[in-house]
Amino acid sequence: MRPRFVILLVAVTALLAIVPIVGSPVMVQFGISTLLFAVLAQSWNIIGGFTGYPSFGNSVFYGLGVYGTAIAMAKFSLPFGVGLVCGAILAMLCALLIGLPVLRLRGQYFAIATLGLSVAMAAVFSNIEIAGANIGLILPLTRADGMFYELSLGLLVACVLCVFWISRSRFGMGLIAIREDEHAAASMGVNTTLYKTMALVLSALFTSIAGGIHAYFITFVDPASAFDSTLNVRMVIMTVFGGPGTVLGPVVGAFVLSAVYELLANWISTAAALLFGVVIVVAVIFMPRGIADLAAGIRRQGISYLLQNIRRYRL
Amino acid sequence: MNASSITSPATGMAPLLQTQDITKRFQGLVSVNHVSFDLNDGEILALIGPNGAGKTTLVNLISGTLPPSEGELRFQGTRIDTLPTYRRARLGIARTFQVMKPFRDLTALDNVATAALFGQRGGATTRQAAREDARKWLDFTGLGHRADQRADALGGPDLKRLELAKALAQRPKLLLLDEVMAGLNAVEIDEVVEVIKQIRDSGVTILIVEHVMKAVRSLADRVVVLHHGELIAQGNAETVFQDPRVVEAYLGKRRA
Amino acid sequence: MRYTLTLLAALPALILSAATLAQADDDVITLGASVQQTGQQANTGRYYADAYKLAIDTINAKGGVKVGDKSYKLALKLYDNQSDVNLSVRQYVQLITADKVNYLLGPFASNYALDDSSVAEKYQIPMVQGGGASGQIYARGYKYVFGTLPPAEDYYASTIDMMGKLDPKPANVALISADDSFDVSVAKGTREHLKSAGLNIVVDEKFAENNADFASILSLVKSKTPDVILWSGHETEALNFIRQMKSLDVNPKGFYAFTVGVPTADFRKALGNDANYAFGMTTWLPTDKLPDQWFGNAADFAKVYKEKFGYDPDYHAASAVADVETYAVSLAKAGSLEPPKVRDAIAAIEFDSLYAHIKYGENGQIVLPQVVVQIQNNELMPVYSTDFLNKPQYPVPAWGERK
Amino acid sequence: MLLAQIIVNGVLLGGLYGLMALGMALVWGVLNIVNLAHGAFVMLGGYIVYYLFTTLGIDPLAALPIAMALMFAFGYLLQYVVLNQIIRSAMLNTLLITFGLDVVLTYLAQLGFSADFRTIAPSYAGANFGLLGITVPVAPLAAFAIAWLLAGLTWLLLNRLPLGRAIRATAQNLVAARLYGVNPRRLYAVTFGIGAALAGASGGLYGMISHLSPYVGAPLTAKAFVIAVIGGLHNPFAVVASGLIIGIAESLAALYVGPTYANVISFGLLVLILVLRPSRALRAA
Repeated sequence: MRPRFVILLVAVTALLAIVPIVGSPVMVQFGISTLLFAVLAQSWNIIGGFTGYPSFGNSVFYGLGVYGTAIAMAKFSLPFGVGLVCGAILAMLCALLIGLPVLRLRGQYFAIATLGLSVAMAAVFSNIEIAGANIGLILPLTRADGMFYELSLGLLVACVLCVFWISRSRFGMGLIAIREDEHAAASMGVNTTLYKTMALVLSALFTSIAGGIHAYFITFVDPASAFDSTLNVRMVIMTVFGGPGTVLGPVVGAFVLSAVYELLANWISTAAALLFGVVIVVAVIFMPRGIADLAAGIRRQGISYLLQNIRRYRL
Repeated sequence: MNASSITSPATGMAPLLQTQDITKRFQGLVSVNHVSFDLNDGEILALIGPNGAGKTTLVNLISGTLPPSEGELRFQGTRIDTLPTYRRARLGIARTFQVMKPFRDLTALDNVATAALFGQRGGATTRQAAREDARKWLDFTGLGHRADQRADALGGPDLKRLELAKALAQRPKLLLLDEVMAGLNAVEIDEVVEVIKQIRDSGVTILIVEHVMKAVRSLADRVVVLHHGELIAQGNAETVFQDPRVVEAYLGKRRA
Repeated sequence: MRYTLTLLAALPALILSAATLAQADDDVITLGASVQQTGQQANTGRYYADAYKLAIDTINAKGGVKVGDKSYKLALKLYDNQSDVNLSVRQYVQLITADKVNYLLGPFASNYALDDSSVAEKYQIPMVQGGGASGQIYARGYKYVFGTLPPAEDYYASTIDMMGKLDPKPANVALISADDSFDVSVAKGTREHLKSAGLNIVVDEKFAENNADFASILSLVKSKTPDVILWSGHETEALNFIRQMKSLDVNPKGFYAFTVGVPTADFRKALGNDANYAFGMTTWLPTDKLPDQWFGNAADFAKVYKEKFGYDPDYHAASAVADVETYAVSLAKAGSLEPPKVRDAIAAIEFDSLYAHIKYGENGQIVLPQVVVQIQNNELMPVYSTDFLNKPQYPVPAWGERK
Repeated sequence: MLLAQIIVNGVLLGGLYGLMALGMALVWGVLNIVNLAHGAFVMLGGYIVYYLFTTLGIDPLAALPIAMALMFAFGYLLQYVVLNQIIRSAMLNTLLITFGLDVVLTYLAQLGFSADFRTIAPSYAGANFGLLGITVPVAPLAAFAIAWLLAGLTWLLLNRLPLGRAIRATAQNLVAARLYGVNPRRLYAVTFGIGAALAGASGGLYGMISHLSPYVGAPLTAKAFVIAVIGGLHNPFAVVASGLIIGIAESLAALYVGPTYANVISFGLLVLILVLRPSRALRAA
């Protein structure tokens, strides 16, 4: 990686870090949600983008992070940090347990099996007493949005560094090999079962911490919002939009889509959903490999890149 | 009819790979039927037979892509038939695939570098070192000039070379080559034959599945013939090609 | 190429900072709200959007609000949260910090109110909301949150009270509720009310939210032959429940009642004649017995509302008007625009509105009796509050015996 | 008796589920598109029947073929103009674009039809008859019969007509499809159109049994998805049959385990089948 680029990234991070000091509360608010979305997309990228397993079970890890934190804080009056750890452990254990059977499935079948698990988990949590059943749990109100923002930013930085490491490491090459061809990867010496499970566990770790931060930030959790499978759909969309299997693609995807959604929602209000849908459709047609590839393609061949994409993927 | 285990007549050493009564059934269909043979250290063994004889299945059984229904596999004297695929690769068994399996999204260089990072124990540990290894193997297989192209931009012959380079980058003790010459022209075949000889000379034992008889004759120390999943003949190339059962297997095939 | 990426990443932040320029007008008091104008909850969300607008226009037309000796006009800053809870939270922060609205009105539904009221409390800006009834909203000791829907736990109190005076007196009850926060609270409270009234619960089932199939529950109910079905959930589910009651020929001996749907015109229209005989509840009816300083009375309000928006208001709309009027009344009382003073004024006020007699309890929530209503010959009839208001059609005839 | 009633409920409900999944399975199996807008198609079909019934007074059952024809045209155009442009890119992209379409269609439906709830209520919608002490509702029974009828027609189309053979060949291999002398773009559009038409038919029936609003689509997509996986993607009868399995399982679960677990049961069943039959799962890889 070129040093100038590293400096630029550090500068951007520093700029992001001072938002709570110089920016408006609305920006902080928007920032928290966007940074957490970026974490979710980036975590999904580990299992979905690098390993090629389109997980719809990441909303389970998110929900476990939410509930792990909420139960620890609301029921046992433990501090926030301990809550986060509880949530993360819960989610990683779950990834380990469901990973072993479910990671034997490929493609769409893996997707649907994990979707099934997320539905089941929501039902389980809406029936257990310690999770407040359906009434939900209430967390203490904190006036510290700056802290939530910096935590989210810190988590995102950690997550991006982790993915950067993956992209450069033997582990990451193994994951990519699994994505490209699992049989070839195994016959080449990649311990596919271990690698896949590790990828899912890592993905669960970051996803659940994001969930925990959001739980404390929003102060109220119930099963419907914690195990929301449309959240998982958004993780996928942001990642695919930005460029799956790249280091910065999912982050950029999350930033751009969140900004588009937010601006549309606040400027043109009720027609926002329509335009959001149109943006996605147009994006898939003109940049099917994500923003990351779009940037490279435009630089390489200018505007004809867009048309070339259509020629390449149409029937 | 099934030859039992034979120790190497050439060297007298323990064989590198022993297959013993190895059998594979698919829902009642027997694809490989009680096959036993040895593969000696440093030799090239050709596995031939008509289409559907079970050659690729046998390669899959040795590499671990499929589990055997019956029988034993020994590599350097230890049982490997219960080991998962990746453990066998770590012990030093590498293979190419007849239906090629390149990593399409990666460059040729990264394809081979990934193999260099894994493969037999004790290889490259950093991506940098792996890429250096990979460049060496790409040059060796004549693909050096296309190192930075994505695999999905390569044509058939180049993909064959890529498969070979990936297998070599794993620094194998035993190399399983599944029809690496299919679809190549005469000049390209001669090139590959030369490359394989060089590999053998560097001390790698090779099992080669091949339809190109010219190549088999010039390469194989010994030949094993499969027909309908059964081992019908083995020995040096000239003897085997004159075996009436082998002739019948091929001619019968042709008549049908 | 990567530089472009980073620029793209920084862009939204720049745009947002430009978009958040504050504006404040001297003699205008702005109320802010984010409600569901599109998405899943849009069907009920529209009552709030429309009623807020109508109430503010009407108050302005009558001279606005006098605070101290200065007159102010009211204004509304309204966002569509697209039925997305997290977006609604951000929009409330935006309302407070960027749009600098003076005070807040609420969204629809308990789960939205739960999250959004935390924003109000965080910034210590009063929020009067008429869309969330769950007791959870008021169980947190918040100082700045007030509500005009009565507690979920007591929704069936008046219905159960009425059951004691019916002839023949029902004895066995089937209780069916959705599994979300609000309906679970309703079921919990109802169970206690039934117990103290000495009634038997023969079926007690919970169904999953957004469920469309009640065949199993209905078959079970049919086999237990209860006298009464008390049902709690959402409008679409109530609609499916009634349609499937008919097609499976389920006939409780006494009657069946719903927490939602029955007072809503859209609901009655969708069901047609099948809506008849269903019991329901409302905190509000458009009668001329509810006088109002700005609209005259509730009946007049309903007329104006229908003319303006093309559909009949129900208690959601009336409750939303009461929220706006709460500000109009308390601002005059407070004599100041300072949020803490206004907050104290809201806690202390008592006035008559087209919705009800408004007085907030210690925890911020209003206490109101539910009026039991029944659809009789396609008309909504009030039946019972503390005593019978009209004669109920009781017992309800079986599906096969209706004309 | 209760048990028998519950099973009848489940069977009738399952027929409609199966019909919903039929179109999704066809499109998925042939075009490799997991259509997240499938539920929105069901919703649109429902509204078409609703308006034909309420404004023109056409009996809902008679309106079904009209709705199917309109939905076919809609699906054909959508595939021809939009989806054919990206059909060869990664599977996730088709997921993404159909998600976008779902958002757009749902929004347009709210604009055009308002968020009001609608029901398709002909005189026979709530009718029922008793049979051996079991109450059999008429509308779900009709839906059940129509589901099998359409499954049969789909089967005939795929297995007995040249067009169907071309469609099946396309599912295997695009090059083979060209041998049938059919333009693959049109063939894809026709297949997607048939999928949309089947969705439209199930929408009309759904409106008769349940209700319509612009937002009914998403949960129906999920349901159809599950059933398509369980039934496999290649045999219409197996799809409808797996609808029945889900219908019965959910009905029994609602009674004996608790209605909140109905979804857990259907998805649990799905995961179980997937994990126990990995061969099928691997084939799709």
